[in-house]
Amino acid sequence: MIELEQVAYGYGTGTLLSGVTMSLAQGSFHFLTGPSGAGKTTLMKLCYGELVAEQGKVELFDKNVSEMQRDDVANVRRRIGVVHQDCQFLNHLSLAENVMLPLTVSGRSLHDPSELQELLTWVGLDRQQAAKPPELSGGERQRAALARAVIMSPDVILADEPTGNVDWEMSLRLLQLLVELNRMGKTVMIATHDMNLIRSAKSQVQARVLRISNHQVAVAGANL
Amino acid sequence: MIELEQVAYGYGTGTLLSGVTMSLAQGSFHFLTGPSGAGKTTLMKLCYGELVAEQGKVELFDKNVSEMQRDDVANVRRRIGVVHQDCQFLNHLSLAENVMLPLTVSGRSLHDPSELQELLTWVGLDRQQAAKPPELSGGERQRAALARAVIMSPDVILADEPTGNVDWEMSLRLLQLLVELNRMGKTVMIATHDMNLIRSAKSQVQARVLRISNHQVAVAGANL
Amino acid sequence: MIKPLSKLARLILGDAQADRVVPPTGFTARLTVFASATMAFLAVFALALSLATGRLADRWGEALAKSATIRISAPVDQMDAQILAVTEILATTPGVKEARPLSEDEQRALLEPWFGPDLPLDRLPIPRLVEVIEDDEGIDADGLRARLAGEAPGAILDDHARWREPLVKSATRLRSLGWIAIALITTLAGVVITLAASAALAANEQVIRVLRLIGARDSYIARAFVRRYTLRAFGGAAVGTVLGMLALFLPPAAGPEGGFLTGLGLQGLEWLWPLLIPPFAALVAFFATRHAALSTLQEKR
Amino acid sequence: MIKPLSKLARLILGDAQADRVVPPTGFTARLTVFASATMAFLAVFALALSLATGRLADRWGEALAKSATIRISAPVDQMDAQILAVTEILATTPGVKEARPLSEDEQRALLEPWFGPDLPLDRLPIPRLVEVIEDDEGIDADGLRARLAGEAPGAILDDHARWREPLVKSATRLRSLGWIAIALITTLAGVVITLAASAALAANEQVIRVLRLIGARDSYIARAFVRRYTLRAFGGAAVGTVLGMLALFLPPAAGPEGGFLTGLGLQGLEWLWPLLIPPFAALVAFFATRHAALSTLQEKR
Ligand SMILES: Nc1ncnc2c1ncn2[C@@H]1O[C@H](COP(=O)(O)OP(=O)(O)OP(=O)(O)O)[C@@H](O)[C@H]1O
Ligand SMILES: Nc1ncnc2c1ncn2[C@@H]1O[C@H](COP(=O)(O)OP(=O)(O)OP(=O)(O)O)[C@@H](O)[C@H]1O
Ligand SMILES: [Mg+2]
Ligand SMILES: [Mg+2]
Repeated sequence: MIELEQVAYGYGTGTLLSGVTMSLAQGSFHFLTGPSGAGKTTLMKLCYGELVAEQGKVELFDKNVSEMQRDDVANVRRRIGVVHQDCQFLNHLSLAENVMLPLTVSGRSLHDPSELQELLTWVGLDRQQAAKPPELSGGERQRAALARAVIMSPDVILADEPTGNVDWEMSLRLLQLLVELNRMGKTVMIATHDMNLIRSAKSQVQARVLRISNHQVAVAGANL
Repeated sequence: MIELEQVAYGYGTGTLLSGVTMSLAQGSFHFLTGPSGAGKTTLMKLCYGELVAEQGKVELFDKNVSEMQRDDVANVRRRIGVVHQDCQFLNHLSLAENVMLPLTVSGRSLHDPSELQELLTWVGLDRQQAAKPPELSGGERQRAALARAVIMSPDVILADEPTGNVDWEMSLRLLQLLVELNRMGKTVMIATHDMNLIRSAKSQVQARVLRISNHQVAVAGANL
Repeated sequence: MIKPLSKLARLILGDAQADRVVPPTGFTARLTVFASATMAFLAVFALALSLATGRLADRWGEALAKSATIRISAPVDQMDAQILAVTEILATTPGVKEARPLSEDEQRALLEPWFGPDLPLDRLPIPRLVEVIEDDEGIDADGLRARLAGEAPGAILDDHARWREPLVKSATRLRSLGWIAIALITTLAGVVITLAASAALAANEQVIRVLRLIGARDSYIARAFVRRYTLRAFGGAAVGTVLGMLALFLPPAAGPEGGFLTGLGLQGLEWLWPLLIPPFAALVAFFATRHAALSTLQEKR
Repeated sequence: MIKPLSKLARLILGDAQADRVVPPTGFTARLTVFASATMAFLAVFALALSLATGRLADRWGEALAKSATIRISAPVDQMDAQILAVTEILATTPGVKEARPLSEDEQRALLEPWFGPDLPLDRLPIPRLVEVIEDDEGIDADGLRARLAGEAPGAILDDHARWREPLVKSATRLRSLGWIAIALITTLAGVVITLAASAALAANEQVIRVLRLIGARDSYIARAFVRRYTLRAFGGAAVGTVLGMLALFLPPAAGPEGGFLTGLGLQGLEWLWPLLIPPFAALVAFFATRHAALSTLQEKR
């Protein structure tokens, strides 16, 4: 689904990633770790086409990102649900409207309107539906971001630090949602610092752990 | 230093906190936990005067918040360093300028300019000094927020989820900084979901853990 | 040009669903509305000024342009015959609406400033004057002169050309003043509306970024913004236009200025002209927002 | 009023250190600068219009207001004596700058439109005219009439009041047109600058919030913003003023309008008037930003 080949990237201030080769196969479950500032968010941005590799090739759904038209990028994003690290919402819309936004902009709607309720209940936000994003707590915003990423049942889910601000019970609940989606065939990648979360996931699905160090992405062994 | 007496607060949508009595004595070290959305951030805001209690009394440095003039509030804030959950920066200033901002607005400067370097090095941001906040990674912003909170050596440090986006090693480093400041007599309160962090701190200082549940703040026992 | 215009039509009619994604209130909205309103208000005044000065110029120009005088010098006994001859010639001259010999009283009044009221007109061998009012086509002065020379040798045509000149010049100046004002205001209105729309859009960069990130196509985002800001500019300009038109109705202030304010008003069908202002503002906002939206989008992937 | 004004002085001079906390560029800055520039540009034109129409009105008014005619009717043999008497009276009349009997040629030219060039003036018992040019103070018409009645009974003073009236009315209209334009532009300029500053400040709500949270006092925050926006408004208005003044210099377009554009320009010391525009804009921005900053702050704790 997502293939990186010898990719290099830097923000003009030096190399951040180089020679990164990585492949997220359909139905796979990956974690992405590495120290703060290593480039996890940067790698995610390469995976949904917000950044374009300086060297090498990034293929999303078998299409080369650097050759995509702008509308192609938009179309690809409809198949990739992203939890951004700095949850990006429209502050003038309610939480429910924000969660529904990916459907709204692609002119679709839910087959079954109760799905929204179900999802919001799962992430514990059913009572906050009408609240505007600035009125939510940090953890509530993070959960809303996850709900928005999965609402249109995308083929790939990229979650950047989705549990940084929520308690352990809620983390497990969110993880369970992603594991469930993975079981239904979705590809999942989670960037996180939380080793306990990774351990907990490993007991439920076959998860690979990628670690960024020294500008490279490597598969971490059993020893986390 | 900070005293709450029978404090109640709600955002108009029902009670969030009620009958909260709490006292942060000088030189004490507190953790604040509770599920996401319990009101940790709200309690913090009461402690630095951004919110005013609906009932009860909040005293900061022996002054009642509800009777304070606006300039008194400003003065009190110069003695309280806050790490906000959604790190608030001025995007047009560099990281170093942002960290120095509390000194700038109170017309002061560092006794020893190398202190800034030392602090930035400790939180691992010496190379990012000139970067603007939007160019920082999530964890880098959080570390910058902590640096800003401690730069003017405040009497009280309130840190709201200061380690949500940083790796474990860095978390320990940041904790160590706060522990060090506490040993120098500063009062510290940290809101966090990270039980490992609390455990790790307990081995270093005498830390009390406050837990918000059922609109109340209670001291958690040995069993976290 | 044609493609965007047909889009403009689609825009105003439909796709309100996309509307929600654009922040509905806030200062960017107020700014666009207010800038359009201000500029429309000024434009109404410029229009009124330009039309009023045009009218004034016309009045001054016409007052003399459409009249002429024929001066008949003749011995007293031939005078009446000559007057008759001239009147007959004028009756068959195309372009003459009315011709009338001035009475002695009128002639005395004309001369009074120079000679006082006691001028013994009847005893003077002074020429008699025939006043000619032209119709819209006007007379052929040279042809008339030739005919008069043949049939009434004592009659001389004075078409006031010499007297008219400075007044016509003044009138032209006034009229061009009106046009300069309207050109200036229109240009500045366009610039201000463009700037307000671009500024408003810049403030919504975050919204554009979020929409783009969750898979909205450029056309969707641009349309949502363009629709909103076009309608805002239209609405603001409509309000400004109405206020401007009301201001032209205002009871004139005391003093001699009152008379002028009345003169500044619009008359009859002229009241239709300001109605062009809101569509013009909308058109400017349409192109400005479209350009701003598409170029903001180009910076994002 | 006095307190803020003394603050204004302090503001422009010092405290640049606080300046850094206000975002230096971005669309809010551009907006304030551009709004001020536009309004200053329009104000220069309004000013030029108002001064030019004032001048025009003065010229028209003066042309007749400062002159009068004395008509002397007398038997031919007494005429010269009467003229002499009148000239002597006028020589001792305060307010008279110059008095001069019209020559026969001049008098003939005056009468030509009505009587043709062949008027036998010398054979006619028509009155002679003395042209009186008044100085700035003007003459006391009634007093002069009384003296004339006593010393030169055939002389009648005509101070042109009846002829002057319509021209003075036109001139007054024109002048009031200038004042209406300047009042309108000034008001709108104030409103637009106020709005731009408030809008810009609203966009910086986040900055204000952060500053307040880290312990900045209200006065510090307000001063930083007020200083920045006052200087921006001043700078923008200065640019607009200069552009406006340059536009008045522009080579006139071909055609009769050229003459008008020249007439619209400023003359001599009038060029100093537009220099008041930038300080005025700064003053408006000062109060507008101050009010906006303090009320934005009131919402935060
Ligand atoms: N827009 C940018 N311009 C310049 N440098 C940037 C930009 N974004 C990120 N960086 C730098 O690139 C490095 C990697 O950033 P990135 O956000 O990918 O880190 P991360 O691994 O996600 O870190 P964290 O765990 O703290 O979120 C950081 O040092 C950051 O300062
Ligand atoms: N400005 C606001 N207006 C209305 N409701 C608010 C506002 N801010 C917070 N809330 C609500 O109050 C509750 C507590 O919020 P708060 O931010 O204090 O939680 P928290 O304990 O810090 O949670 P987290 O761990 O997720 O940060 C939440 O349910 C939130 O939706
Ligand atoms: Mg990151
Ligand atoms: Mg919180």
